[in-house]
Amino acid sequence: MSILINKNTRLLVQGITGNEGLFHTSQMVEYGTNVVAGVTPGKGGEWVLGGKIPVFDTVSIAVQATEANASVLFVPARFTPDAIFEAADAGIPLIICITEGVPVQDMMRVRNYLDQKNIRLVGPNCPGLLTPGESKVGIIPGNIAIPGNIGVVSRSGTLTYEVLYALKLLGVGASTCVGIGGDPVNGTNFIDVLGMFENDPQTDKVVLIGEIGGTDEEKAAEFIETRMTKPVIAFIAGQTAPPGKRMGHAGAIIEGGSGTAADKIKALQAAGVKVARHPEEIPSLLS
Amino acid sequence: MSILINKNTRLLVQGITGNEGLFHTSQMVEYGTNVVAGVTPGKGGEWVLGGKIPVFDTVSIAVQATEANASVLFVPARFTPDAIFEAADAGIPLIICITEGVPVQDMMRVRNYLDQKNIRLVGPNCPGLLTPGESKVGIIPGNIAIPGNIGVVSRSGTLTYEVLYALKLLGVGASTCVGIGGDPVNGTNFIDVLGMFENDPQTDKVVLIGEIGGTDEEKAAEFIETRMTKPVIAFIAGQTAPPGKRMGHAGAIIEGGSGTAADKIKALQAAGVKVARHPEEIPSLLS
Amino acid sequence: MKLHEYQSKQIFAKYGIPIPKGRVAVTASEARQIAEELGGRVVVKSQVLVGGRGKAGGIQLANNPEHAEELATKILGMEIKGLPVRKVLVDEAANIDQEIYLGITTDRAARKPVMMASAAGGIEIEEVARQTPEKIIKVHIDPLLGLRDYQARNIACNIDLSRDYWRDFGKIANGLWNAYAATDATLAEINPLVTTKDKRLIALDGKMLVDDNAMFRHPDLTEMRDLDTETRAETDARKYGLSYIQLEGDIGCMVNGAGLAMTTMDIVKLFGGAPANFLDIGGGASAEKVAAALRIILSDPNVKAVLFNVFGGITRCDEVARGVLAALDEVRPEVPMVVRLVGTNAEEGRQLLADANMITAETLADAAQKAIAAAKGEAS
Amino acid sequence: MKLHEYQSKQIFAKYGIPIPKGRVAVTASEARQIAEELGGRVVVKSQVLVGGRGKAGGIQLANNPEHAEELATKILGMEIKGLPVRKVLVDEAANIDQEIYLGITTDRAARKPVMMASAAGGIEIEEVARQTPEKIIKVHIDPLLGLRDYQARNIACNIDLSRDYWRDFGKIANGLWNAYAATDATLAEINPLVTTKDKRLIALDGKMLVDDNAMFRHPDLTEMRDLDTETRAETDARKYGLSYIQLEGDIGCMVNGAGLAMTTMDIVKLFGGAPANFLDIGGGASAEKVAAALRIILSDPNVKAVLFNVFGGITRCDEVARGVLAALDEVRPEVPMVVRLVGTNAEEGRQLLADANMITAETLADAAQKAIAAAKGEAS
Repeated sequence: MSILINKNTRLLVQGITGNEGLFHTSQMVEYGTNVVAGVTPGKGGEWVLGGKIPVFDTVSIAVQATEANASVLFVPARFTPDAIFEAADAGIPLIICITEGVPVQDMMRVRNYLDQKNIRLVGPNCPGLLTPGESKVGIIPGNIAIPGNIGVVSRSGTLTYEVLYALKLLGVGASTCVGIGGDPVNGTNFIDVLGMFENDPQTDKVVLIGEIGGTDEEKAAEFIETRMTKPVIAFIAGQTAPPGKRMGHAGAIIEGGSGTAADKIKALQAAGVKVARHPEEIPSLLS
Repeated sequence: MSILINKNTRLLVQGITGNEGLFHTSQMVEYGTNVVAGVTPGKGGEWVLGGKIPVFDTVSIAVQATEANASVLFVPARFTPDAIFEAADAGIPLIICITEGVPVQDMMRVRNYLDQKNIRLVGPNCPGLLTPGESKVGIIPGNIAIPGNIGVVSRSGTLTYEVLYALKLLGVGASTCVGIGGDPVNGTNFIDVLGMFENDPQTDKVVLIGEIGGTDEEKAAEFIETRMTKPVIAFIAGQTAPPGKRMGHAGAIIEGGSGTAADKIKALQAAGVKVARHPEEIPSLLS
Repeated sequence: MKLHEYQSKQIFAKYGIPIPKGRVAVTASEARQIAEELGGRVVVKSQVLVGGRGKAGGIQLANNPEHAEELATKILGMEIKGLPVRKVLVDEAANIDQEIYLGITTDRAARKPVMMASAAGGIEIEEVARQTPEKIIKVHIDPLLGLRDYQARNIACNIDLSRDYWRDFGKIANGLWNAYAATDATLAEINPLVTTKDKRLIALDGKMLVDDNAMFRHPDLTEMRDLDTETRAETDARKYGLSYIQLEGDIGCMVNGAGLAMTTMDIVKLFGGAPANFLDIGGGASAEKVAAALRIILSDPNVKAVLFNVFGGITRCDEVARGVLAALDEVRPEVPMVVRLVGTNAEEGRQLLADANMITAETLADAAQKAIAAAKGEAS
Repeated sequence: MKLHEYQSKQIFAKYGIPIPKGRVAVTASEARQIAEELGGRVVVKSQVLVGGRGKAGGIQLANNPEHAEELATKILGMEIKGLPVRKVLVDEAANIDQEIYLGITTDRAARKPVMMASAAGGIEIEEVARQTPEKIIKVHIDPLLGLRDYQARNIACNIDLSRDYWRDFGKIANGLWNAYAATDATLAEINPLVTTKDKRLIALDGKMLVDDNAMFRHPDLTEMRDLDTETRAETDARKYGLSYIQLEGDIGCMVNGAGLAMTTMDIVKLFGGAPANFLDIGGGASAEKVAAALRIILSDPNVKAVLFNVFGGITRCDEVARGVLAALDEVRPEVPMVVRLVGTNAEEGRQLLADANMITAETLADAAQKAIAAAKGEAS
């Protein structure tokens, strides 16, 4: 078992013929992910990766032809909202958006629309999903994690890899790793994923990786305290970030004096969560 | 029992200080409807009908002050969408819109929004609701109907009065009469109301009054055949209407050759519905 | 409200849809002048608010300015389905490759706008819709999100449009949506949208219907209304907020509410009579409005009797009665009148009319039968 | 991207929000001339992208043109929180009655825009928010429907605004929503929105933040960027799509990903060091981008060691290594470098750097400790 993706995931890649799309599709295929189709408008009828994967003009046709049940997006930011609407409209229930730089007002409209349709979006500006040994959707390097019983959920990208890698070095594996992305408005937040891990039989413990900005970690703390039985270990990035300075992620802006690392750590500790001082300390807190 | 409104309905009147609003509010109060408040922006603090009903500036304040649980709208067409959004946002679960002349594109946006919020709108361009002996919401004259076991649902206004009056002359009463309005896009359609009557213990038989245009009657026929146990008697207006001519109601345009009275009558008869040749024939078909 | 082809295409152009070069002429010499300006072959198109112009000979191809003048003379002298042609559009002729249909209208059942397209565009599109409905592609548009680029792409794909045209087709579809949304249209249609030998997409013909209820926010559209195509009675009716349609019979009907008005016509027919018109005096009718309605009905020389049928809801019967009396004072009709007033303030209304020598009825059936008898000159 | 007060107010005016008459001056004599044109008392306001201008003396009232020139001279010579004042806005002075706060921003938790208002507007609004949050009215806006009239009315009602102002307030609230939506703002704020003795509502001060990610559809806003207020390093960083913020320490950090970059800073601090900067090279960094990043880091004279920490996901380690080599070729740094490459194509990347005499580390903790030691001049 795992959450969101597994061996039965039939993946569509939107923007498959771009540089990033092609590179990461080859990585996903190499990992064993069942990539059934790609979409690039105007390139329908082509095949990529040495003729292994067909390319379609529209998601609708791709779904009819291949019964894809998840889609990952490597499309430029300005086309991303439309690509998400297209996937949703074609009936794809799980959309993973890797693209960064999507305007926040676009994302508010997208999220508002998807909520009406009951469609799960992960991202944007996220590294995607990895269920080690089964399926990799997105850009998390496959070789840094092994199958196991730890659920990992993170707002960050490369920081997540650090944690997976630190676990692997000690022989600890992950059930599923979910990168939810650091943008101010995104599709899936901590409590969505915590709830899935709580219900997943393969997951015994959860690692949560947060960062400064917003109140998602504070909400997660409340959820953990009231709704979770499985232990959660956390790390919060940005303890040395000067207040009010923008740190590259829109999500890393400290809003009106709240949302500091200290606030988040305090809330999590109050909920019984062990908080690591640095990522490589996480494995020791898991045992 | 009855549907939608009864003695416990606490009614708010939006646009209460206008001519129509005031006139019909006095009629509703006289009938015994529990009108708890009115709203007219800029007139909060006034009282109408000899100091019996307080007027508020906003629906939100009116609901807080009076616990209104239904609202009826007598506001000009151009302000109607906003008034509906305001009522919905203030948590009113039942909105009855009497106003005619609301642009159809406005109504598409309104309906789309209300569907997300699970709020019931009746109308626009409708005469409202009457549960004889209990509550009257809208403009149906109270003295033309008596309490009874016949559910009445109609796309028309004054034609509905004809039917209620014809029933009354023969001593037959109504459980609730629902005027759904004749606009192309409205809040409640035939099958919504038929489903409510099917579940209402007081209602034994149903009278459905349709007219040319659209496919609501055809859908009702299908619903009646597959989902209803109670007998339904119907009348369809517009049998002599020349095809393609506009008859004042946007709903009365014959669309692309379908939606004629003959089509509708055929569909209803195929579903086992007795169809009257004229409104005054309905009572004889009920027995 | 219907817009002329040239008006619809002007609106399309405003939203970035390519249309042929051309202008409207009201005289044949103007048509010639436009043809001279355009050069080459031109199409002379009658501008009347009715379908089937081509079949009626109202759209013709001219080889040169002289020919254009000649054709314009002919077309400006025509009547198409009873409507006189007062304007022609002179457009440059296109070198047509393929004819596509593209339109947006309201899907009542889905409560959403729907964009429809077909590779089999042109004058037979309704035939296509009837016989091979699978050749019409339908895409619903979320009224809050609007048409999305991927939807236009889906359409282009499904009508097998060559990829070379996708970008332009996307702009045109988007332009049509914007035109529809911005004008509160109930229909916005390009038929045909053509591809040309020189690889362009052009909206050759266009049609728009705009929502009468939304005119308050479109003063520019209100000015586009073509009064020439309305009868005097229809213009008068619109002025007073009445719905009036003249028919062939001899019993004038004045009713409040469209449903009851249609029912009144139906029942007149059912009992063997023939209604002279549909007339809905609407809700909240004032005395002035009712008087106007009566004048409009009596302006039809076929009318041999008038049937008033008013069931008072919004409209109070005393108001209606006062309107009738005011109108009687002014119009002094010589045909018999049958009146049926029921509902709010009905007694006051009946009392007001009691002395006016009118035939009264209790039931609808009774009223219809009395009106039919009165029209035949039989005493009631 | 932050907009200046005068830029924000120009945008407000475009959307129908009343602003005081006034113009920007870059010299004191210009300020005098503007004051002469306006007549009466004027306010001379420093235009710097930082809060607390008033408290720093950067906003002052002038009684006449001479006084305005005098004040402008003083203010144009000031630095506020380290930022030199290069422009002043000269506005006519308002006769203030009441000060209101009105703003729109993104509510991340609700995933919707939120309009906030308070009768207690003015410079102490953040204090009001902290101490009496009930005095701040919050109304969420549906991102697809936009601000509705009733919502503006609810706000006017809840801040106890006199009814005389409701109509104008509604227009202003609607204008602010339109300005926010049309410019892809993340913040649009009027503080204070004042009522005047002559019963008008005027936006006296304004602030807007616009979404850097949305600049592709706002070329007009891109032109508004004030390069004067950026350091050279920051401008360079933006040009290459890097996020760079200079800090006080001595260990230059170059990391891919904001989260990992913050973590790298955190761990440097945890082991007793001090980071010299935040620098995120972002995803898919090219050699050129990495070289630029290195140049930027080394332009800070405080830097005594550089810590490269790259975990390859989107960014491939071989690309990063090539960037480092290209930069080394060009910059020839004299400070020691600690490198940690893990992830996609890490081996190729490490091999490329193997001959470049760099300190390598396996774990993050190890890398941080080696960098601290290197900065102290200790051999590793």
